[in-house]
Amino acid sequence: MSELNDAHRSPLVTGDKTLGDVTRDICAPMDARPSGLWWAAFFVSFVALLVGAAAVWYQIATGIGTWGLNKTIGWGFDITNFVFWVGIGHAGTLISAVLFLFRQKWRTAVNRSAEAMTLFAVMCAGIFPLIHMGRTWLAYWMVPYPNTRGSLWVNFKSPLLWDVFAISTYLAISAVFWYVGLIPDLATIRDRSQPGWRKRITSILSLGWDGSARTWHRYETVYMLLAGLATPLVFSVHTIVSMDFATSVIPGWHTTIFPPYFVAGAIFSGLAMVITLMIIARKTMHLEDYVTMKHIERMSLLMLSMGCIVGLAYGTEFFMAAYSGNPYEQFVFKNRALGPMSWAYWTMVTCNVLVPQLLWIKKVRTTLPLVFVIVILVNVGMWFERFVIIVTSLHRDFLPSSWAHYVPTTIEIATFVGSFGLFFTCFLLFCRIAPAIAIAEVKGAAHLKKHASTTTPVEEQAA
Amino acid sequence: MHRTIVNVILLVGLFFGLIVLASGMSQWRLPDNQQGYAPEQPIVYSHRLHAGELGIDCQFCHTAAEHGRHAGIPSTDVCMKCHKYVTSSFDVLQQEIKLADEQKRKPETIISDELQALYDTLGLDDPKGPISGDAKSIPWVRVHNLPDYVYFDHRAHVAAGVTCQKCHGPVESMERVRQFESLSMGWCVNCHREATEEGINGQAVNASIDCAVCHY
Amino acid sequence: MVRRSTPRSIVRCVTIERPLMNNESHNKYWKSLTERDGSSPERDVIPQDGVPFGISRRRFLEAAGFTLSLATMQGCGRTPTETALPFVQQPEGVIPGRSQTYATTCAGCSAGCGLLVKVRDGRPLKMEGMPEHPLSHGGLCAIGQALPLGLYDSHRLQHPLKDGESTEWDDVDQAITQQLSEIESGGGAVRFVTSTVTSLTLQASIDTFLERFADSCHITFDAVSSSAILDAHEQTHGSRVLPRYRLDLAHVIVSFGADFLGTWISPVEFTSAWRSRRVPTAEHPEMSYHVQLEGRMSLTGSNADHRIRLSPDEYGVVLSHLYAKLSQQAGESADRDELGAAPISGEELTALAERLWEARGESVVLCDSSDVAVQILVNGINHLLDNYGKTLDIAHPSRQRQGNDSDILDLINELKAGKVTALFVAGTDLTHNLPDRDGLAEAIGKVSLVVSFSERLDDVSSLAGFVCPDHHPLESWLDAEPVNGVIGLLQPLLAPLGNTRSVVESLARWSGKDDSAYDILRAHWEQSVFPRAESEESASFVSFWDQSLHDGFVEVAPTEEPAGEFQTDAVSFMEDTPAADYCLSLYSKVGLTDSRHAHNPWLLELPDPVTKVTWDNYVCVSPAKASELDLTDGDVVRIESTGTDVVLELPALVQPGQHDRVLAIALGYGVKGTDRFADVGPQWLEARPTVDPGQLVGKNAASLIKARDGMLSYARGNVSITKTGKRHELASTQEHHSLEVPARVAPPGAEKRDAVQETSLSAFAEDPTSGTPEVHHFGDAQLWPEDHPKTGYAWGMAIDLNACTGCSACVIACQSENNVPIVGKDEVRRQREMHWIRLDRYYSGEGDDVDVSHQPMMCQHCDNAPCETVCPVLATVHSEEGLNEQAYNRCVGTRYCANNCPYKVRRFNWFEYPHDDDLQNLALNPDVTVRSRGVMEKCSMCVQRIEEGKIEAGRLGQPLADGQVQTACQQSCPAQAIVFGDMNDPESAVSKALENPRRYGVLEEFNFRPAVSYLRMVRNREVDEASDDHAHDEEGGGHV
Amino acid sequence: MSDRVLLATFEHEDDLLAATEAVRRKGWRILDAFTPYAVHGLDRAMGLKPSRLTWVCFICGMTGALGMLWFEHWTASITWPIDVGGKPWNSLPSDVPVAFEAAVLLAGFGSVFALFGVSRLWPGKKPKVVYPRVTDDRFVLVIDEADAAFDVPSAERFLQEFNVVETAEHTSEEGHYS
Repeated sequence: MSELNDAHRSPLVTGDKTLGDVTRDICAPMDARPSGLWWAAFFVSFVALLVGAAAVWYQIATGIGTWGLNKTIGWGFDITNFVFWVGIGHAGTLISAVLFLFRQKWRTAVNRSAEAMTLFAVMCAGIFPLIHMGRTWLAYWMVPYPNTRGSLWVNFKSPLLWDVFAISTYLAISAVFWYVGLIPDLATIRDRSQPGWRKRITSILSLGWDGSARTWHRYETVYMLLAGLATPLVFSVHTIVSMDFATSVIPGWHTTIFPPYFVAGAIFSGLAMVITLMIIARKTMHLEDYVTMKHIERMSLLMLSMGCIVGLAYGTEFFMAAYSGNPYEQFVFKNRALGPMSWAYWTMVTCNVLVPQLLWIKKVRTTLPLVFVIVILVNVGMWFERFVIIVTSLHRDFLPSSWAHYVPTTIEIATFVGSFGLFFTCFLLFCRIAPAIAIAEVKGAAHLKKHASTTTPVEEQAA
Repeated sequence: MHRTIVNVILLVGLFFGLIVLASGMSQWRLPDNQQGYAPEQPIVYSHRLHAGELGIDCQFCHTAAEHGRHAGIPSTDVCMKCHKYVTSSFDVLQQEIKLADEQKRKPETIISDELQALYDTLGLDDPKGPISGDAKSIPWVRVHNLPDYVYFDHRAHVAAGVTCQKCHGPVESMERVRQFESLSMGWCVNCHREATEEGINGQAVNASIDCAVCHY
Repeated sequence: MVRRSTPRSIVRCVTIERPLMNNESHNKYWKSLTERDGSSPERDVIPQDGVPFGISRRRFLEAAGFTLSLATMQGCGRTPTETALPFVQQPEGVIPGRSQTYATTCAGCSAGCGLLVKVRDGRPLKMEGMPEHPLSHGGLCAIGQALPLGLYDSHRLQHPLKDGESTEWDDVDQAITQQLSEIESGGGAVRFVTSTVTSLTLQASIDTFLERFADSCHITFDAVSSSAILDAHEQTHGSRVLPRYRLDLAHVIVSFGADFLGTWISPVEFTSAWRSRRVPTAEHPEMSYHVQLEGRMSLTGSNADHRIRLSPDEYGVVLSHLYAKLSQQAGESADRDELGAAPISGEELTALAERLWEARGESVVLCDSSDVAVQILVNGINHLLDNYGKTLDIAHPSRQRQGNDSDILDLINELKAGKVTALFVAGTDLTHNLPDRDGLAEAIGKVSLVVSFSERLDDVSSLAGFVCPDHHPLESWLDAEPVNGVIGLLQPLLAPLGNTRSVVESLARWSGKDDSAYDILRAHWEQSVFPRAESEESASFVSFWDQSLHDGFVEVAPTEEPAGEFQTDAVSFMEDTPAADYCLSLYSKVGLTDSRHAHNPWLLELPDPVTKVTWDNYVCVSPAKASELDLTDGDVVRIESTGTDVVLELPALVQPGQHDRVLAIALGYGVKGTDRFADVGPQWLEARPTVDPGQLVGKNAASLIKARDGMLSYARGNVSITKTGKRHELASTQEHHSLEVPARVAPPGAEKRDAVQETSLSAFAEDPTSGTPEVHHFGDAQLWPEDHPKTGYAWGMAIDLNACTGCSACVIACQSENNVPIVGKDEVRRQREMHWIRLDRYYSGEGDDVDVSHQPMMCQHCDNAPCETVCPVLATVHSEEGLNEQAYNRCVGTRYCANNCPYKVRRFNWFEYPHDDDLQNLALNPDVTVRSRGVMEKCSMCVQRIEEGKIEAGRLGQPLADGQVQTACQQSCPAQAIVFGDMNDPESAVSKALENPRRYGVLEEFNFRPAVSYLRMVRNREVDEASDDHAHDEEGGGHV
Repeated sequence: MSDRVLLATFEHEDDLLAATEAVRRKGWRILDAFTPYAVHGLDRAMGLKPSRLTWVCFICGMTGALGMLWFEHWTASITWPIDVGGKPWNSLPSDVPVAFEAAVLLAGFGSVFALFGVSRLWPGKKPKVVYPRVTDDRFVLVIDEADAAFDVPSAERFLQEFNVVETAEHTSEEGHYS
């Protein structure tokens, strides 16, 4: 059936590779010394990480007052960044799990790095709810543990608590999903590398994998199960994140459309980020044969559709407001488009709805630089979407007397930059120490030419 | 073969380890739990003697417990109500008087060390003398000390008929006062729950467990 | 982490074990019984060591119990050792941790309101109004509320100063007595300047002190004087008196610029009197009619039924016209042809005149002009209206303003001529409050003996050879007769914190007597007050004294005042002077008045009731003028007094409702030493100082006061204003000033929010529920009533918007009761002020004549509270008694609750707000946790008072009576606008208020079920006049 | 039983699949096969029964969901009912999200650890590599030499037609091949 699938499609892996080639090509970046480009990238992102760390330290030591928040606007950059990163985290699982369920073989090119990206993005996301607390050091009070307070548990009615569970579950499951997928490849690396630290580490992490068909059989089942679990999880997580707002009373937050709207947005931004990374990885790590234009195009189309859904959501919000007859609701949306923060709103609309429409044109979605520009813009736009929802709704709510304005401080900006630092530092390291593409899956999915492979390194040693 | 033996040994070891751990945990106290705290006091004052043997009522000295939030540490002149005359333990005084009769002389005042300490802080040469204005106060060490954000009011509890011992334990049997209960929030709350359910010596009470009862 | 709140723990431990003073001195504060042994409070408390503050503070801490041992507890190990120092001898009646209330008299200003002081273990903590008091009727203004911070002020002088060096009283006394005796023998002019002295005893001792000298006189100088009124009465009635205005008897009040609800003479007294006629009921839809003609937008103007914008320099003309019209009504002939055109329309004048004439004998015309001629016209009008003896009482006149401008101007001339040998200054910062400061300072330099009694090193004290610091009013024995026949007593509530001495005592020393203030006071009462006693039960002086001391005041027979017949010929019409380009009006800010309280951070951070600006004074400019000069809030402008070199640079503030020719600047700012507030509030990377380097809090505008023909005039022409291009950002607590949402984003049909609902009297008369906006109510059904039955108490509050004047006394009352921190200008600028109760001020209406409404807004304690649902850790939940509880120690600070609060009344501790001033920390209320960084806080409906009330009732086995528990804001509201109580008790005041047809709840339609209700505002108007104030009107966009 | 096994190494998954089919039809006992990636259809060729791990997943998930639901109900309305914004003590809707997350968490971890358990995978386990390139590009079929009829040369000959790369005989330790 996989034949049927691929018969009338351009090959997933180009440049007639044998199984051995696949192994060698994908492991090449790990064997080779990092390129200057890598070092540069790593340096930049690590510096950013340090800046962020300093900002966070200062903020925790001094107080939330070091952020531009006030009595009216209790959330600004912090939760905006949180939602932004969670959103990005979504595409990873989506690509690897959902596409897996739909037997979309082309996913094999990207799923490994997409999963890794999920992991790192969720890490970045997790930081913000933590540090946004006035008393971070008491964050553990969010966990319902037996205590000497009588016992005083937690408030399961609070969406924020749902968040805690959703995010941590999501992080854990994605990690497991990623690791399970990695095991056979670790075994491959183990067997092809000379005795040394890498062999030692991989032989521990590969759990003594020996490629037995019986294990493969069970493995497939479990992988399928995980995919099945992860898929609803992806949707649940952003649904719950959206409930932070949807269940509140603030006009502009209190909207039933949020769950689907947020999920679509999340996938949208996630895809954008995946493409961004893949384009970079493809260039820097010479994986053109594995990440083909076909992949890029497929994902661009997916992104285009998501962009349209998001656009629809924006429109619907206004319709709902107008239709509801709720003056506060109507005001908030009018204020979004025309009020003091309209610039943010229009940035969002431009980047998320207008720009992606270019992808209808095949020429555009097959020219890498253009695609790259577009995905970057989408990333920006999706950040602004969260900013608009959070800040513009808060800054003008029910009583005009308490209307306020919001300007981020250097500390906030530094923290935001730091989160990118963390993300890219992790990702660059990942590219170095783990196969960026799922070797076993590519082998399984791609149809390779039948001929004896040239000798592999292992044999050379033997000889 | 030998591996299984090793495993068995390991398991047994683990099992005993757990038992030891469990028994140890009962001794553990969470941070800020001062249960059993019994600091040394500047004057060796025995509640066992006064409240226990002599059966002096708690509120004879801790007068404020009934009227105020704080039971209060009695002002030093309260001690002098008795210790103007009682300068040492009863039998020591008796002996002196007997001796004095035999020797046909006025019995001289014998002062025990603890009481001497009391008189010294008050700057008294003669126990019967008046207390001077600039007498120093005794730096007692606090035993029961709730966090700053907890408001406990003795009035309410005394009025409701809660016995002192309910929270302070058998003080009348303590040589040196120690914190008897954990005084943790859970401990308070549970007592309030019980009180509301069962009432206090027959009387129904509403011991609320609203936050604002203690925290404001 | 709340454990880290040492300040409170300091204070709390103080309360546990030990009051401030040792027990002997304690007796001094004891009520009559123990006081008879009458040794002076000071004697055994004044530290004898000469070292300035260090020692006495150490004494303080020592006295304050185990502060230090507690501070070491910071590290908070397993078993922190805390020592507890009991009394050596228990003072009678003192129960650890329980507060006693003492009756005394407020000396915040000369109004002399009754004061109840809560003293906790020897520390005065909370100032409350005295309900029985005949003037204040239980009200107390912001200044009175803020007294504790003035008391616990580390900048008060701790020792007398001789040539700037702190020294001992003996040296000072010796030196001064020697010089005095020289003057006595050698002759020389002795001048004694004080602010208005309402104290009989002080007056007496000043007189006796001055007797010795051939050439001596006592000059009364008020920073903001009403001299003109007194002078006017001298001319019209032959006696220089200030009438007692009986607004409670006035049905029509016409005020020319007199801010009688805010700062004028006796605001608290006037507010409660004014309020007594402002509450229409369905049965009797009547209320007084209040017209305000003024240049700037004053608090009083913002509460007027009809407000006419009139520049102060036009009062005379308008009054002349009014006088003419009324004399016509009265049938007296007054030839009008000598009158120029009136700056206000004839119809308005006629309407005004008619209103007044109808209410003859029940009306009053007030004016704050410092122009005698104008005041004479006012007297004339009041005479025509036959108000004297009714709404104006000159038989029992007020003593609250006695300042005499011509005297002080003469003194200045004397000083400049070097004719003065000895100058004594008490109760006023002479040089700060007068124009030409430097010239005056130089002149004072010529005086050989300058003695200041100032509490702190203010401007004049820095020029004085001797500074003999007076006690803080809460430390001293004194009395006050604000109104002839009402005498209040001041008793010390704690031993003096420093080595200070009351003025009467100092004067006695220098006259060779060494009586204590207590003796002097008592003696004076025995011989001159006791004889006036009317009540027969006080047969003996002792019982009279004890009773008065217990009550805090006594009503005695008034002394006869020679009030002559009205001299009509004194009245002369005023010419319509050619209008100057600008009229500068210098006013005193509500909650600050003169420089006296400029060191009180509570008051400095109190938003101005109208402008909502904190920590600064500024030039108010009308919107039209602002656009003409291209000014926005914060643009620094230069005010020049033409013809002189007096220049003042201040930020501008656009003030709706202000007269276009008027510029208004608040006095009492730019006080020496206020640079101390530079780093008040949190210090961090982007923090900006509250006071710019080298600057003070605001600028002193006294230099612009114009002295002309024996008058200090606070409204003047000959000024020019120019834009400098510099900016000085103002910290305002409100960004948007209208209930109307900005036009371009206003959804049709909902241009105006109905948080404040109002109606007109005529509409109200027809339909008491008029003014209710048409909103779609979603019903107020409880979905799960059985889950949360409120069977016991159900605490609730009702606020009458018709009574509330916006005076902001409640804000400080709450701040003092609930340990609300001072955050500093930068934090306010960042919209992070911490006040639990916020006074929302909204402008409404079109064009230049705007209406103002004030709305106190605090936690509404919603039964369906949105904040509670979203807290992940159950830090804010609902109590069985309907309170929205906030457990600080549980809060982790997600701020989700604040976001989800529709009223935005939650306050977050963005930083660890500084509490490092050990002395100031003694003002903290031990019954309330001091919140640490990162926790949310908000109005608790004074739950500590509720608990105290319930517990005490339980102890006494009595039910908790209605009104037994009063919230801080309610207790001292001068307008009694706030009612609090148990909504489950049908008889309670609050339940009654809830049945009022004017009742409504803010954002009720969302079914939050707030426990706080508001009573709709009624303006005494015809319907059409108020039409544009109705909710849901179509013309929106009047965003000012 | 005998402890000798025959290892047949292939270069392509199709050969392996065919060989497996044939060998099984011949009635020889296939002990296991080793492949660098999951070869589709191999389980059918080897005649493996569908895995029961799905049940583990289901049970864990249920435990998570029900357990959490009960816990939420217990804390919110039994041990300490607290009035939160006038909401009912026990409001099921607000319990759903957390319950769902708990279900997913338990199900996920449950099945993964079950997999490690039944497949005997643990950190640091010494892998038995039947053929060096089996995790790279070689496919190995392991046939039991149990029954008497089995003789190696004929078997090798038989496998030739599935272009086997090489064959080898091994002596397996006890229970080595499951």
